Amino acid sequence: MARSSELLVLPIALPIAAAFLMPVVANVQASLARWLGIAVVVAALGVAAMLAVDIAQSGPLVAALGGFAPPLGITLYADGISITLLIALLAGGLLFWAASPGDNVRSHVLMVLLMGAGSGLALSGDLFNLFVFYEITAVASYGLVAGRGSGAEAGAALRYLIVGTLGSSLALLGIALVYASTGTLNLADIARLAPERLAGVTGMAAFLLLVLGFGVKAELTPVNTWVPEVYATASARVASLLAGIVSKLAIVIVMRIVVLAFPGEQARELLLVLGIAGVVAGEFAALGSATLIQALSYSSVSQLGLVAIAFAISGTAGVAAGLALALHHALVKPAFFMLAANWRGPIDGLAGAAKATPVAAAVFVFLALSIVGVPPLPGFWAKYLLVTAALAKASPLVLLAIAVVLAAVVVEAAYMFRIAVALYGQPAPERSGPAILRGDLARATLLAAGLAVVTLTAPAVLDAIHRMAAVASDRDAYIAHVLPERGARAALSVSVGVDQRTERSIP
Amino acid sequence: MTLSLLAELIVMPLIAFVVGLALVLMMRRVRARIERRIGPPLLQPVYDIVKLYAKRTQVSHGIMHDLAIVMLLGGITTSVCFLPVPGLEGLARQGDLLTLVYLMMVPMLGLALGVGSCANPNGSIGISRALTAMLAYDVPFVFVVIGLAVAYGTTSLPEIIAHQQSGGIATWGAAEMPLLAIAGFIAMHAMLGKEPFEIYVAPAEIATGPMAEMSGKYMGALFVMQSFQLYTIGALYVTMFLGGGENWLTFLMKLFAVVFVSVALTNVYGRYKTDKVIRFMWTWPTGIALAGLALVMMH
Amino acid sequence: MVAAAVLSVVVMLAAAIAVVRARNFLSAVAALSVVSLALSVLFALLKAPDVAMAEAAVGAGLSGVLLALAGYRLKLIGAPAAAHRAPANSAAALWTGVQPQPQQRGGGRFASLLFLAGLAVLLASVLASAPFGAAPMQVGQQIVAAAPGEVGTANIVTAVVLGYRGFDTLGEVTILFVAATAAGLVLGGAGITSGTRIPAMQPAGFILDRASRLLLPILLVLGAYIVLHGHLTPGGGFQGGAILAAAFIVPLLASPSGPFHHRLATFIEGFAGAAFVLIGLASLMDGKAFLTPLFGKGTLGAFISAGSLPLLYVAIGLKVGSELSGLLHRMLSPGSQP
Amino acid sequence: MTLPWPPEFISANLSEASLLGHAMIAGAVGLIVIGLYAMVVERNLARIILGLALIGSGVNLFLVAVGYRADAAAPILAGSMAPTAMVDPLPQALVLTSIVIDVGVLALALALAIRVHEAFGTLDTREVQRLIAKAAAENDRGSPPHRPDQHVSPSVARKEREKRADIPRLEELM
Amino acid sequence: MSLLDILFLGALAVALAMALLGGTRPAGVIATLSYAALLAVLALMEPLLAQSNAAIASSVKFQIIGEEIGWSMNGLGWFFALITVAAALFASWFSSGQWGAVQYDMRRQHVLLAVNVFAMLVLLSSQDLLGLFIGWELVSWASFAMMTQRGGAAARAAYRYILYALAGAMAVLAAIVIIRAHAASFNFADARMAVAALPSATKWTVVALLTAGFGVKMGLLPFHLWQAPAYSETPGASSAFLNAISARMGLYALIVTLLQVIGTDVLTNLSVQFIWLDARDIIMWLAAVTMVVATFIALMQTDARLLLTWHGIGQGGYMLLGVLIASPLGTAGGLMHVMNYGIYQAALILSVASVMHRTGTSDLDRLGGLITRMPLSYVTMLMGIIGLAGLPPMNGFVSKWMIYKSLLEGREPLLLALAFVTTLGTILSVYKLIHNIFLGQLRQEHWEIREAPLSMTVPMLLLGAICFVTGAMPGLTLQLVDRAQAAIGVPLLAHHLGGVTLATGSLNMLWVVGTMLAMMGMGAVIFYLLGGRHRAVHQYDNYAGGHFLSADLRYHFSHEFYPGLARVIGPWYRGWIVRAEASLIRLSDIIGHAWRGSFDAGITPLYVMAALVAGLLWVRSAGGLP
Repeated sequence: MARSSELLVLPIALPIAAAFLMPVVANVQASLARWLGIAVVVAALGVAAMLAVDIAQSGPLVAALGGFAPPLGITLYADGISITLLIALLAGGLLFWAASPGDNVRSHVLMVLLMGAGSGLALSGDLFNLFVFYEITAVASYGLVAGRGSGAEAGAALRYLIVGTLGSSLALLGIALVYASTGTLNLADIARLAPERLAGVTGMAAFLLLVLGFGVKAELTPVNTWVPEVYATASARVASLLAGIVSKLAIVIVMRIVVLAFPGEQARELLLVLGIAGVVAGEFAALGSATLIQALSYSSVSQLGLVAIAFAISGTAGVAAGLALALHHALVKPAFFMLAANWRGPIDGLAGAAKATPVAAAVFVFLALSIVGVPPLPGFWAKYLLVTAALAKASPLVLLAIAVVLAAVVVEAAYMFRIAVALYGQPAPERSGPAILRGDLARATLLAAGLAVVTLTAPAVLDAIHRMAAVASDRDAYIAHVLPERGARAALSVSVGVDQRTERSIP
Repeated sequence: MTLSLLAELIVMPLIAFVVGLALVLMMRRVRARIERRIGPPLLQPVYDIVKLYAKRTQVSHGIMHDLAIVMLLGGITTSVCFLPVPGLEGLARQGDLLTLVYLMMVPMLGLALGVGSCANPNGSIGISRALTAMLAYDVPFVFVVIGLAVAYGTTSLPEIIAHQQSGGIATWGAAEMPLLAIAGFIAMHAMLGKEPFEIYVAPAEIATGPMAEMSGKYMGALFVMQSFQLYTIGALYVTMFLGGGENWLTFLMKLFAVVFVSVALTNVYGRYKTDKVIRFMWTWPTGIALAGLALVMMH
Repeated sequence: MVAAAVLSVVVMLAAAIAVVRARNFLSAVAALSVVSLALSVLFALLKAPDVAMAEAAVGAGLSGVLLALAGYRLKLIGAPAAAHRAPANSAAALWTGVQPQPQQRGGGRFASLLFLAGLAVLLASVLASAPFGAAPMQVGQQIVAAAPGEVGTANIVTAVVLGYRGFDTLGEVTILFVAATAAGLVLGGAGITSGTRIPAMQPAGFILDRASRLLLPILLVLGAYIVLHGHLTPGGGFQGGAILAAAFIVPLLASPSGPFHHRLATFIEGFAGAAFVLIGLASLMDGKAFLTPLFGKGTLGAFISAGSLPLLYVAIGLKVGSELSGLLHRMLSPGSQP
Repeated sequence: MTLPWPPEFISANLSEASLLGHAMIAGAVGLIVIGLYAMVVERNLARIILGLALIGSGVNLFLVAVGYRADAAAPILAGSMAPTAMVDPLPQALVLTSIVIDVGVLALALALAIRVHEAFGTLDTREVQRLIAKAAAENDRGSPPHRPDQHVSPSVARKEREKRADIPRLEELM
Repeated sequence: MSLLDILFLGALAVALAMALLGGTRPAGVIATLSYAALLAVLALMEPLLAQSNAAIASSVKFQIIGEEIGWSMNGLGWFFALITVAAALFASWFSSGQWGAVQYDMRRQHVLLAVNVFAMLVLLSSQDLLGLFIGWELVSWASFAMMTQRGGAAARAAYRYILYALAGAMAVLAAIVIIRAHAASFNFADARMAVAALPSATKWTVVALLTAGFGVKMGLLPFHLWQAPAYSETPGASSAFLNAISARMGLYALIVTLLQVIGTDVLTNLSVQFIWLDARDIIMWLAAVTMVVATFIALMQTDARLLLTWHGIGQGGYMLLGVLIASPLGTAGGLMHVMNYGIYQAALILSVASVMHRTGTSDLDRLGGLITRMPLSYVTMLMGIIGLAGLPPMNGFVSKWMIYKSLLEGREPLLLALAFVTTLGTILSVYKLIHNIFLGQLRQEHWEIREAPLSMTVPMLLLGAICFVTGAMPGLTLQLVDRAQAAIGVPLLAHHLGGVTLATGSLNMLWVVGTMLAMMGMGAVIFYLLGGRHRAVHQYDNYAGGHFLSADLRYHFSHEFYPGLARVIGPWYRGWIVRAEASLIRLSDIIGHAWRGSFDAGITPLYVMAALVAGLLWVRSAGGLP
């Protein structure tokens, strides 16, 4: 079984290598570079699928890079959640390839790098390594948002970069504080030392900085001010990738940090406050928004707020609820953006869209029903998990969170169905409803079909999510996996032999 | 047992009709006396009805006009049947006070439908005022009925009479519940539709209101209804507050006494405006009835 | 040693304040370079020679040049901005020809100053909560002990950079590549619609032209040396690469229309990056973990030692050199080369 | 609420190491705060980018300061094999990466700033925000942004190509 | 394959059939026949439900995240299902003829009707709280779809409805999750035990949430604004269905939760500290006040459909009152009122629909005198309004009488007074309805209209006839009510065909109706035989007090029908709740605008600075000194 833990690095290394080679290949033949990029991502997806099968059978995979035993070198750790997000990222990337064939080869390079860095985010088990891949994802997304380089897109990318870089500096400061307290960067090692080293003021300050840092991409409250401007300006595919998948990677990192490094109540309280603020801000802002894209951007802020609330709840139930909400949002939001790309302009200008494109309107209503949480659609089960998980620990703040979550449903229905009613309204006599591009419609319908399949197999999917959450929320299992002979390792000062590999231990 | 009930079906209306005519005669006699004249002969009400029925030109405004009159007559006579009279209370056991209250509304609805189909705005205005007046006087009446039902613990009229007769005058409704008796009297007086609550006939303003299009046997039917109405309301008051009739003599004496007082009052007052009727009815009698109800609820 | 530290901190903070307060963008850039220099001195005092060199070469040097070129392109430096000159209300503005920065109202700035002072105190107390000078070195101690044996480099930082945390370095190189690509996309960009051609800078005088050509070989040798001795002495791929980039750019700064063959730069950049990953994959091929140092470690301190690490540093040196020079050149000449 | 100025902070022994430490932390916090001040107060995007660079340097300084050990040598084995007490090499590796990241991001920021300046002619954040919103609004009114990848009928594709003929095709330039 | 499965499959089959053949001519007939078939299946289920807690289980079961969801129909569900399918049958029968042909999209109406029926059957056979909630949401969304058919004003009314419904649903979700947190599983028995053990504060929250949640659908007081416009904007046949049964789903859910899960004993000893009211009293007073307010709002309406839908809200209050008394008489009265109301409300709505079909309007100020042209619709409306007003021959009187008696026995005089006042208000407003439409002067433009086609009048008349038959022989309905009462666990009421014999005053409708018919026969004899022959005259030939009338001057009184009453109770109509709702909407817009303003990437450094200061202060205060 040692064989597959080596493959863990491929979804990261292959795309990066291909990215380096693509400009050179492009000098030879432009479209060849694009196909190389896509081929590599498909290969990475294949590897990811293999790994998924392996993990499903026998638990998380650990790979020590450079052959150095975990606390020294960098380790990759892949459990159910990270592999699922990896597959979602790669599949989403292929589906929403943000660069069209005619574009400059650089856009394809950025896309391939986004895939590679995203895989790094999903798999890495080292705090600074996460920061590096987070930074690559950030820079790649600035490039993709800048897209064709028109004034507005460049402006939005620049303002997004300023917020992102400010966040990254804070994250780095947080990592410095964590290193100052624990002296190590490996997540398992930090988890082991966390109870006595990170519980104090330094630890909490580090957590605050890390949450603000990683919060930029995870659209958490004080640092999600870039969301409406970027999603309105960038192309729909970039917006889908950012809102749908990259934000989930970032929020899962925050979850890992909370579960492993800061298991105390104080950290969860902060995350809960940020989550509630995110939901309230997102919902109210979306209520009176003028255009569909604006409503969707604010709705994604509130959905991420919900995921943050879920992850702030200790125990497997919280993680399971958060994961369910995240995966549901990852499935629904890109489809919404595909529709929003064609339904631009003020909301009441969309009248007659249902007559012009009945399938698109039906897909919109189906997705709106799921995101509002109408049983038996998956959206309902996700919200149900959140409410039951939250209710298990009835502190006043959590009760406020439940009230906010339930009120959010009504507000969500308010703006989603204000749009739905507008879609089915009668158009002005001479104007017919807005048309929709075939490609976008196909993608939206594909995702809606995916949602339908999940609805039918809801029991199985929810059990799988529960299993993944159980693995992810178990700190001791994580430490045992990554640092198997922890006791012996600490005493032994020098590890012997260059080619010593870590056997993946059977849990 | 059904045979005696069937017999009652025939006897009760006749008694009611005869006593009703007598009451109408008394009413017109009292009015005459107050205006210092002798008043009509003994059989004047009978003559009026026969004259109206015998008219050759009978003007109808559509089938509904006719059916409404039938419904009117049917309704008033039904409510009469359910009033217990000394000796004949079998039928009264099948329905109770609540049923009776609702049965008394059926003729009102019948009259309304008939007048409506006459397509005369004066009639419609009259009916709208009649229904408003009904709403006005029924509110205190409802409190009175509830008070009574709670006090006696039953809504079956024969039981109520039995209760009142158990201890002579001391256990009469009026003695035990004076406030309810007063409020009941005011409400029932308004039910008669005479001054000061005669807003729906109002000859000066809306040309006798509902009766605008009624002539011949239609007017005759209204006369019959008036007589039945006097009898019903009088008998109901007697049953509720004056211990019903131990025998026919006492029953009739109480009946005539009640109607005499009510009729005497009508000739002294002018006419209230519509909203004045509502305001009056919803303040004084309702207040008294509520006080009575509170007293009843105490013990 | 403490006096030098306190002095350089004071200089650094003064320069930082100058960056913010400077009315003229060029003086701000200069101040920023001063901050970087003071910073590299501090790094040296903190016994981090590698970082000092990197900060000096990349921080003070390249970012200074980058900012200056950008300032030029943004018409914040030099070009007599005739069009939108606001009425110069102060002599300095008149003299430097740059309209005064539209500052916030006085009150707003005072409030933020006060607020920031509070933040400074809080931040200081939090950062001071970790004891200075007594780093727990939970992992650091093991690396210092194991590095010579396991990786065989004299410069332990290089052992960490390329050995223990080689994956980070791969990420870091990728970041530089991504930034360069994105900048290329935006600048070389298909999106250029507005035809504002910025007048090419006037060619420098004869002396500067000749002197810069003379500098080229010296810088090349220096850069190569630093790259090749990365595993022995402080410095390595990044610092050397920066110097190589400077080597190509200095003559171009002197004569902007000079030849710069982008195809070669892209070629070097691509292959150097790919080489780095391929070395990593090679160790993966024969069963070892990704990026495991290959070949024998050789004798410590010798030129040929520490297996494949020097090769990695060479790859990084070439990549950083070609990338930064390509980036600076694109900044230099508007929109001609993708 | 306790004083933000902890008492033992003042009475810390003013030994040589702790004084160096206080200087380093003062430097780091100073840089960060000044950078943040620049970003909050300034409205010109170029100046904000400078603020970013300052914050980055401040954080790097603190990161290296974390790895410092009093009276320990630099992590370079000078020929002689006897390893004396060394400073922590790990933060130095991290800062190396962080410095290169800062330069990369700085380069991209400046490229974007140039692009914004060329397109909008201004660098004031509020102006840029207004112009972005205006562009988004115009974009909304127009037909959905045309993307070549969706299968358009040949006639439409041909018409599209003529329209774009004036902009030099990038591939030819490469 | 239990009968319940057949029922579900049948409902789905109807939906499918309507989806395929909805547009064709015979669609209405097919729908009516299939609903009749469903009715037959329900009839087959009746003997199985005889025992007290018998239920017909469905073979469909779900096991999801550790929860068990199943469906089984007990007597209560069966009773409501009967009314639902019957209402659907009459609705599709009404739309099978000319009315359906002239509709904009009849296929969608048929499909949505079938989907609504299926959703209601799922709700009515829910076996546990989670199944109840899922069924509840399905019904809310199905009726939302049905309301948006006409677009424009209908879409806006439906949009307002779905927001109210979702707010209610979320309250319900909160309640069932609170219960689940303390119970072993979702099924009603465990829930009942858990609720009994809850602390009183949580009990109050659960009761408040459930009453508010399900009260929204029933239009209880603070949430009553949405129902009238939403139900009246729906096309005629569907509006009849919605009015007849859709609002009663709230009552079913309230019975299941308040009576079976929480139980009246828990409700009664949940008392408020200082005043003598307990939870049950509060809900009953809420229902009573809703009755009065809704009825007197109906009195003031000038559109026939709005008038009837406002009465729907009022009548809902009666049913809730009856059910909450929880005495055999009260529950039987409440449940019987559900059926009676369903019958005469459907008849009324269908007759208004036939008037609209012919004249094109339902505005009371633009109708009048239609009795001469549409006598059958007039007869249906007459029977309907007598039922709605609760006057003797019709069934409405029986159930109201039982509710009054139960209120009397439950010693609730003030509630009884409110009930009486509501009945009086109803009589006034229904007379205004029938007078303004059918009586008075016929308008010039309605001169040529004909009676509605047979396909519309037959179902209406049949409904009217059922009203009369179940009024005359209430025993028939009471047998069905017994099944529901047995399921609730309330002791059965001793009744016979004619009504109820109680020690404290009994009611025998056979004799009451018999006497009325006899007396009317006698009246007819007197009137027709004794009096002379009468001749009908033209509507213009009437007494105008010497005032000369020309044909074009419309000599008709219908606008502001009760001026005196309006002057007295006019000031009470200040519409506090409407203004509260409007200000809530304005407030949320303002907050929304403010939040959108805050999303500006430019001032993020300010946010970060503030967050850092706040965060670090929080860290220091919570974490103590370093």
